[in-house]
Amino acid sequence: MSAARDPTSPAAPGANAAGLTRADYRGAPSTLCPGCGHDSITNHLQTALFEADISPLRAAKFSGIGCSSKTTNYFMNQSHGLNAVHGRMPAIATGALLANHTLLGIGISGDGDTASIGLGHFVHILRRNVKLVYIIENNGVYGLTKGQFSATADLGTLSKAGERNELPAIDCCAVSILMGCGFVARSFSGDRKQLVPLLKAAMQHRGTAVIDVISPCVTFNDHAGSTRSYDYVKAHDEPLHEVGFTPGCAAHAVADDEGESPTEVELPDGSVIALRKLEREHDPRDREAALRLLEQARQRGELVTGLIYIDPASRPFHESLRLGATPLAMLPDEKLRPSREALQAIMAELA
Amino acid sequence: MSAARDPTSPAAPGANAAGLTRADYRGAPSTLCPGCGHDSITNHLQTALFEADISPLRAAKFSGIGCSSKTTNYFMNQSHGLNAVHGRMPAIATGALLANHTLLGIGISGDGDTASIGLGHFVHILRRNVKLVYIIENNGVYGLTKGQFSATADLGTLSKAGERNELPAIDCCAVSILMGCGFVARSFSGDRKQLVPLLKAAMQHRGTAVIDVISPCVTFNDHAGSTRSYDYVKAHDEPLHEVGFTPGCAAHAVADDEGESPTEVELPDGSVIALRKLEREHDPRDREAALRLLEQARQRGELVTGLIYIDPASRPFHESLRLGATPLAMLPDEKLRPSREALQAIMAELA
Amino acid sequence: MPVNDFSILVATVNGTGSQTANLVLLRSIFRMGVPVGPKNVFPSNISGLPTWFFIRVSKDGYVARSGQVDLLVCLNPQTTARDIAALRAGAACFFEERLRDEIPVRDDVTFYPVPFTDLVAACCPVSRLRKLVVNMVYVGVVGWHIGLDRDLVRAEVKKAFAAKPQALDLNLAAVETGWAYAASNLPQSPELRIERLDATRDMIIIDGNSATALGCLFGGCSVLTWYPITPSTSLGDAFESYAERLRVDPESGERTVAIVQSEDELAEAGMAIAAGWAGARAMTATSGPGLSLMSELVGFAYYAEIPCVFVDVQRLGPSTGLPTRTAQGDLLQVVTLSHGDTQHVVLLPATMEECFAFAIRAFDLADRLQTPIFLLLDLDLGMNPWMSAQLEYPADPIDRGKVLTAGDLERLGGDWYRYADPDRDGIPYRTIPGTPHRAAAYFTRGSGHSEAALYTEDPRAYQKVVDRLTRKYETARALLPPPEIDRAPAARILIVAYGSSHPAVVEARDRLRSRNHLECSYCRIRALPLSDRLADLCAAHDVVFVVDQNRDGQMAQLLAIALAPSGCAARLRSIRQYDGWPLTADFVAEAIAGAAGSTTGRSDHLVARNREVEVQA
Amino acid sequence: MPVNDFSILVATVNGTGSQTANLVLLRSIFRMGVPVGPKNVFPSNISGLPTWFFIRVSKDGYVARSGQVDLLVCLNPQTTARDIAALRAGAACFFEERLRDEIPVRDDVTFYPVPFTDLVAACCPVSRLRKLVVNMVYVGVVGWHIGLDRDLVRAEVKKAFAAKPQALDLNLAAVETGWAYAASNLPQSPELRIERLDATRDMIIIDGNSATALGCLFGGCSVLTWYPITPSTSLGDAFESYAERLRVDPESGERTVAIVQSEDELAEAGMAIAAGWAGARAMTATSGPGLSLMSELVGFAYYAEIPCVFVDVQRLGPSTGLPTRTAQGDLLQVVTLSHGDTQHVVLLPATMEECFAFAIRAFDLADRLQTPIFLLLDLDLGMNPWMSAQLEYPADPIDRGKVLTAGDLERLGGDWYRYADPDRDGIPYRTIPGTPHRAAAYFTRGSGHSEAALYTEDPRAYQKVVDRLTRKYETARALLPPPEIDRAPAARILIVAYGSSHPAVVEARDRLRSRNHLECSYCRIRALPLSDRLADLCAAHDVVFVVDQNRDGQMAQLLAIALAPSGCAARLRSIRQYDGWPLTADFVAEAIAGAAGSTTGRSDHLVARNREVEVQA
Ligand SMILES: Cc1ncc(C[n+]2csc(CCOP(=O)(O)OP(=O)(O)O)c2C)c(N)n1
Ligand SMILES: Cc1ncc(C[n+]2csc(CCOP(=O)(O)OP(=O)(O)O)c2C)c(N)n1
Ligand code: SF4
Ligand code: SF4
Ligand SMILES: [Mg+2]
Ligand SMILES: [Mg+2]
Repeated sequence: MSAARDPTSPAAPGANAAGLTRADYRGAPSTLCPGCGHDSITNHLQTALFEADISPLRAAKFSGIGCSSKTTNYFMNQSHGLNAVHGRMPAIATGALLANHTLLGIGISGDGDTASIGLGHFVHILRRNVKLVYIIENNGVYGLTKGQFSATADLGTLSKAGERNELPAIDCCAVSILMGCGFVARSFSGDRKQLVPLLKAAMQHRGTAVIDVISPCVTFNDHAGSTRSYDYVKAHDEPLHEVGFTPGCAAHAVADDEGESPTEVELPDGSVIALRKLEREHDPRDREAALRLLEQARQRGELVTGLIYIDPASRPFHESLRLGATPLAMLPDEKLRPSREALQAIMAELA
Repeated sequence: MSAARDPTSPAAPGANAAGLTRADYRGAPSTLCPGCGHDSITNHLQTALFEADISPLRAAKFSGIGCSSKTTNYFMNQSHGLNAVHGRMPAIATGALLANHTLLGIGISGDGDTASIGLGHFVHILRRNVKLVYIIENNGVYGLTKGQFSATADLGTLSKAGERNELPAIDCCAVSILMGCGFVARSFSGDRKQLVPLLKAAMQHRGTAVIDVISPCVTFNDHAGSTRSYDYVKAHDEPLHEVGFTPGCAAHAVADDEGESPTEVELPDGSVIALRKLEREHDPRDREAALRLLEQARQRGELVTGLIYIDPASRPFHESLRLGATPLAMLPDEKLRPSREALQAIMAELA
Repeated sequence: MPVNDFSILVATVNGTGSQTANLVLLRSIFRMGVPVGPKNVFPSNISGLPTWFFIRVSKDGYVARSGQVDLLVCLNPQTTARDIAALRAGAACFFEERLRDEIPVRDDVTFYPVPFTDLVAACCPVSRLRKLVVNMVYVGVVGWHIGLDRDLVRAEVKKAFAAKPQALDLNLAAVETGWAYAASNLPQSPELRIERLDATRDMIIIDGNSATALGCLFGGCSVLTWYPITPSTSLGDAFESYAERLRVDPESGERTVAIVQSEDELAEAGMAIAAGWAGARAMTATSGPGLSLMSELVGFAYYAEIPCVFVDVQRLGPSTGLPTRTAQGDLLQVVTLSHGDTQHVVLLPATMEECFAFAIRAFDLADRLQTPIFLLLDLDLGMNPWMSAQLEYPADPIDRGKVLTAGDLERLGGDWYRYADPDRDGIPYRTIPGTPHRAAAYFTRGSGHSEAALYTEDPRAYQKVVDRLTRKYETARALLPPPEIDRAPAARILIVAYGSSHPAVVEARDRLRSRNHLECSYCRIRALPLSDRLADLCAAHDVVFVVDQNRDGQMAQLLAIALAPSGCAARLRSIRQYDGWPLTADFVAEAIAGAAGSTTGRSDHLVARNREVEVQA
Repeated sequence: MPVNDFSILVATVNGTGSQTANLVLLRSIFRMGVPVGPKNVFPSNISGLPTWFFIRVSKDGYVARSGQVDLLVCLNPQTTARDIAALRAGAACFFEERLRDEIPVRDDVTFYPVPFTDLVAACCPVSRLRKLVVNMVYVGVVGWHIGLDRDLVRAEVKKAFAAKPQALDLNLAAVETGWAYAASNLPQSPELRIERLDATRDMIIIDGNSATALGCLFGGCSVLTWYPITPSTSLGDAFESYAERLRVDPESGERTVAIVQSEDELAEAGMAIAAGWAGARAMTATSGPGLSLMSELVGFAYYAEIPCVFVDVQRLGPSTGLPTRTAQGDLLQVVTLSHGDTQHVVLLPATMEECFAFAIRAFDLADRLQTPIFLLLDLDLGMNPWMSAQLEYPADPIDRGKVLTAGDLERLGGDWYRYADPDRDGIPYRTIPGTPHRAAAYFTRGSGHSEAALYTEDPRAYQKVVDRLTRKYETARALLPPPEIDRAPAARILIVAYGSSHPAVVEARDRLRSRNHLECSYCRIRALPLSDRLADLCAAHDVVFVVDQNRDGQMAQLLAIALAPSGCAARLRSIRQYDGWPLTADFVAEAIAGAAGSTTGRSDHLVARNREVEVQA
């Protein structure tokens, strides 16, 4: 359907290992407001996909409804995309990846989509541990319906019209950890350096990988008094570490000449996430510590970003279900329909 | 409609301060299986309501669908009951208590009702902090549909047919704390001594008071290999403290002659919850500690019971909404319909 | 002579704040006593996509979309070509002078280049604001061109910025700049002129969502639950801001209404229903997708007999569809919403007065009938500004229906059944939780229950209650606003329509009469279940054209069911428009003239034309 | 002569394990070659409420509920009085001897006291198990009384306990104890006798949920998502256990099917739809409340054109209703499920063979039509055991519909439009995610889209797609199982029915013919949209009785819409049974005989009797 460059043709200059250029990861032009944080995330995601040598033909994109959810249309238009209804992205992604667990699934949702109407599905995909990169584009408001507070809006933050939010925020990272998610990160749409390696690492994770990306809404939530404005987020962002990601086992991403050696987390495929500590000590493999970190950050009004929790050993849903190597969607008819004899045997029992 | 004793008639022998006897707190006969944990909870609840001198005419009962949800019919049949659809109890309770925040709201739900289909509403009632006693009758299965695992079933627990549960459990207490709930307790249907005072304290709490009561399903989840059988629960129950509850400020519930003096939590109305420590130190006013307690219990496979977290200062939803003393449902017509002049003024502006 | 009879189109990009300017233009014409019919057609994003604002000026008071444009303010390069191509021959087009090269040539259109960019730069020093302020420049240009009263325009600008005084001067200056430029450089229109009339005296301009919100507040609504969704969001917004004014005790700050933004539509419906159960006058507002999500709970409210008002502001399409386009596509869904046997009461307002009055009535009906009441608007009705007579203060007091108080219960000796039918009208009595009487309580459930509100699986006890619900639905039929019927003498044709189709039908009837010499009777349906009077009315005509703004002829289907026993269902012809744009008189008139023209006198030979086809399942 | 022609009722309390005993009794009769029509009527809790198991024995092969009881096993004190009162004069009643004083006196019934408690104590040493084992005692008593073949009964007990060998001896002993007691103490029935026939050769006994589950598995289903809900839960259970046998690689243990218990019905629908989108043969099974919750997502699947199979096993009532009672109340809801304009394809099986074959067909239709396919069962069909011919292996290969592979795309030069209509049948082409071709991808959305699957707000581009959907629905009409029509020569009456009403209608026709000398044609509808052939068929009869197991005559309403153009909608009469009990031939025959008796020859004078009334909206 698309007239995009044939990825099987000889590699263009600047091509990655998949034979594609950065431009091959583009999608339709964005219709979001100029300056919207979501567009930056799209951009970083394209970079990460390109750098990770992802084949668009083996990826699928999922989203709900919202400005954020529109963005699956704005990258990798050689991938199938399923932009469903409001709040059901996790269910949709689960279903599609049941049918084909060999696809790289990328799910994009908003804070309204995930933490209000979709909260139940969000929690349950985490329990199931479906292999999916789950990106929450978190602006604290419902952008597409014009700026109402979402459930991740901080207690006491002010709306554009000056109203105070009277309800406590849902911390999607804390929820994720509690629900047994094995890859939980928080980042900021403006932090390319941190977000790109996190995205690449998330793609290698064997289960659901949640990245809660603070992504300011310039139209409805970028004013003084908001805790999701660019200014506020920049002022309160407390990165935990510098993140490096090395696919396979080649080299370390964070240069070695910076003194103290980084914490390294090895993924089952041999990839390594290297975390060079900044201000504070945090071992993302310690679940109790991760929950404590978030609770303390909440009390202090800080926004800690980085890889908060990781359990590389987590078992993906398709393994719990004992699906074989061939995706269900690709099974030949003879595997789908049992034999005539099998039916006869059952009939004999029922006679 | 009911022919029950008139509570305004002279007090019967054994009557409480509301002039009612224990029998006045009964409901329709139970249709649950003999030995079901839910029936014990109903029983303890009747005791607590009686001892707390609750007027049934000023209470309302809410539930979803399930064996557990049926139990609102089995106590206090002089109270209105709203037994709605599956999973929506929190929303239903919120709506009714918006209309009349002076009612004592008692919500009863199952683990399927709350942690599967109703999870979103559960989380959001906690954020809103609607004044409601929220009892989860937690048996780890869907009783009424014949024993499927619920989302609170422990990882690795076995079904009656011997299947293993492959998904991690949702800890409703941990979720409650995370969502800002100001009264979070866990108990066991068989522990009258602990559950009755917890229920009485919950009725005095100003916001949502969650009590997650482990309540074995004798028909589908009381076998060896289940972590919700009577035997298993009794063996793994780790009560945090002895709980005493004193309404108003009269006397201490836990006798003083037992040595070490108890931790006392005072509620805004002057009631006191006295907690006499058993094995371990736990201050239920410390949110971080409460989360840690649950996380450690999870790691150890323990079932800690007692008052896990309390924040007596929490502000109920009707106050956030700035509702007046008269319930909305009782407003006279002249408060409901603005004046003719008010309409004229608006018309003039639109002309 | 197009004086006081033409259409203006302002084509811009959304997110540029042109709506305020358009309203100033609109209201200035209106204040000159000339009827206006505005339509705002906008995209489903926040900024950067095409948006069109139509102002129909009609001395005859026709307010349907006209489908013809005589004056274009062409400020959106994305749609310039299309917008100009669609102009009527002889039309005028104002455009940004700098984009001269991109304007397609049309000999039959008068082009007026205007240096908008320069003009706004001159009057607005802050460059960041120019995108917004430029809109007031075209107000000045057009105002001068069509001969508006400059003082009236100024007054409307002041009114628009009453709450933002810091912006007032800037915007006034922009209008003046445009006006001055036009006065010196452009001619006044020879024919597209506004001349003072007296056709809007005592009228107001309001949108249907605001009129409905006001109706709800004057109807005594005390609980509103909602979840944002276009096009119902602005109903919640209007409710909230009017409530702030009408329902807050100025001293204590205490509210007599609770407004809750819920976590989703399931909670929204659940909260509203339970609030109704507990005695509040409760409502919720949503659109199609939300309605679908509410299905299960609506069935609960129906069966448990709980009063609650549901407003559905319809938008186009199945699924997400086109959220910013209009349709009447939820009709079939609403009337039997939820599984099992359910039948709902639906109100179908067509005017601002009806939005207001039916909203009030909805709360009375909900309490009286103890059932969900659906108020069906659509985006056209709800979000467009409409000219209207002033909304009238309700004549009748609030009706809380059959509620037993403690005193009543005492008198009855506590002897009552929640789901019985003592009055033989299908409507039972209820009590409010908290009623201080030992016999007040009953248990409400969505599972099988007897007249005594006890759980039952007994087939007779179960059936007794659901049969009573049928009886109640019959009672409802008689309580609802009757169809508005205008029989033309000797007419063989009957037009049936509802909701926002009304103005197009009114105009189409006049047109059919004057141009095609076709007299048509008109029946405007205002509620479901359908009135008993329809069978006779249809029987008295040879052909019945049913106008639906949906693909499947949903009202035609409901009529087919209702007319089946009468034997005249074969007279039904369905006319349907479902592309999301407000209905035009042209569409209706052409469909009827076309079908009627081909008739040989026997109604069953009428062949559907165009987008109308036979009624089918 | 009631030999091989009578009805047995076992009245017990649920949770006491009587189902196994009842099935042994049932299957023993069946194995003697005598047709059986069992109905299990059970309560909505887990233990302690009344449950009734009816076994109709009918040499003529009538399997509808008979409404008459000739032999009662009376083991539930709660319902004893009612159960005995309902017995036919001349019936036999077995009861617990100890409860003699509580048995109401009836002279026209033969009472057989049996010391069940003592008998079970004698044969079952573990007192905890006696509650269960006592059921096999009545199997022995009744078996002897009606003349069953003792070896056959033994064989059936062995079969029933094949998986629980430890319980076998105990249960065999219980049967023998009952048998021995009866043989020594009670007479054999003079008339309620089973005599060997040859009317069940090559037949099976199965329930509709199992037959459907098998159909799904042989239809190639690879993803089942579900959420427990009566009466569809047992479909999921059957699917799971058959899948364990048919779809697991015995060596690797790998599955060729994914079964997911979802968190709710929204997720259930979302997962199944997305699995269909990604190329699986996907399905879900639910009942009314779940269906309501799925509304929004079903509309999405309709508009985005995603194949998926939805099984709805209907239960009684709006809301929670009576979850363990049967009804056909979701029909109107399903056919236009979701907001906006939607039209769904519905299959209506009436027999076990159709449950199996239509399930297979549903997957082919879903893939072929790229739309949700609804398979409507009801509790009667789904949960009751039914006698049936053996299920036949599908003759046709699996049809995956219009899927473009990488090779196809290469051939097309990548030139294709997801939502176009190259074949003019309304059905577009699709690709499966993961297809290794650069032009394979398209973007799926529930918002407005063009033929090229691009976002659009353009009225024409939008309308083009939804108009094609109408065309596709027409294509579907022709692909569906046609109605099964049996025209009686010269009949003036046509009976229309569907689903589980079938056996009652078959019997009622015979009865009307023999007793009332009324010939009736019969049209059994097997799918929606309705076949084009109905109009002519109805036109060929004076009166059309439509049998619905719902209060509102839902199929009659759909027929009213479909027949409107033909002018014969006035011939429709609605017959409705909606108390939750399976339909009886009596009910149908009496309604028709009553109405036909009062006719003067003109069809419009037929007056509805009893529970049937005129069709109305
Ligand atoms: C069922 C349903 N309810 C409501 C809506 C309206 N709606 C569209 S987007 C949205 C909220 C989006 O907020 P969020 O997920 O935070 O995304 P953002 O626009 O902020 O990126 C809502 C409520 C809808 N489309 N569907
Ligand atoms: C919408 C909907 N889906 C499914 C059901 C079927 N159902 C009834 S109860 C129940 C689960 C109850 O489990 P839980 O809440 O744990 O209660 P328990 O019976 O274990 O006390 C389900 C799935 C229903 N009634 N409604
Ligand atoms: S409204 Fe906010 S979230 Fe939406 S596109 Fe604009 S800036 Fe982004
Ligand atoms: S099935 Fe389980 S939960 Fe339900 S009543 Fe019986 S024991 Fe209790
Ligand atoms: Mg957002
Ligand atoms: Mg449970």
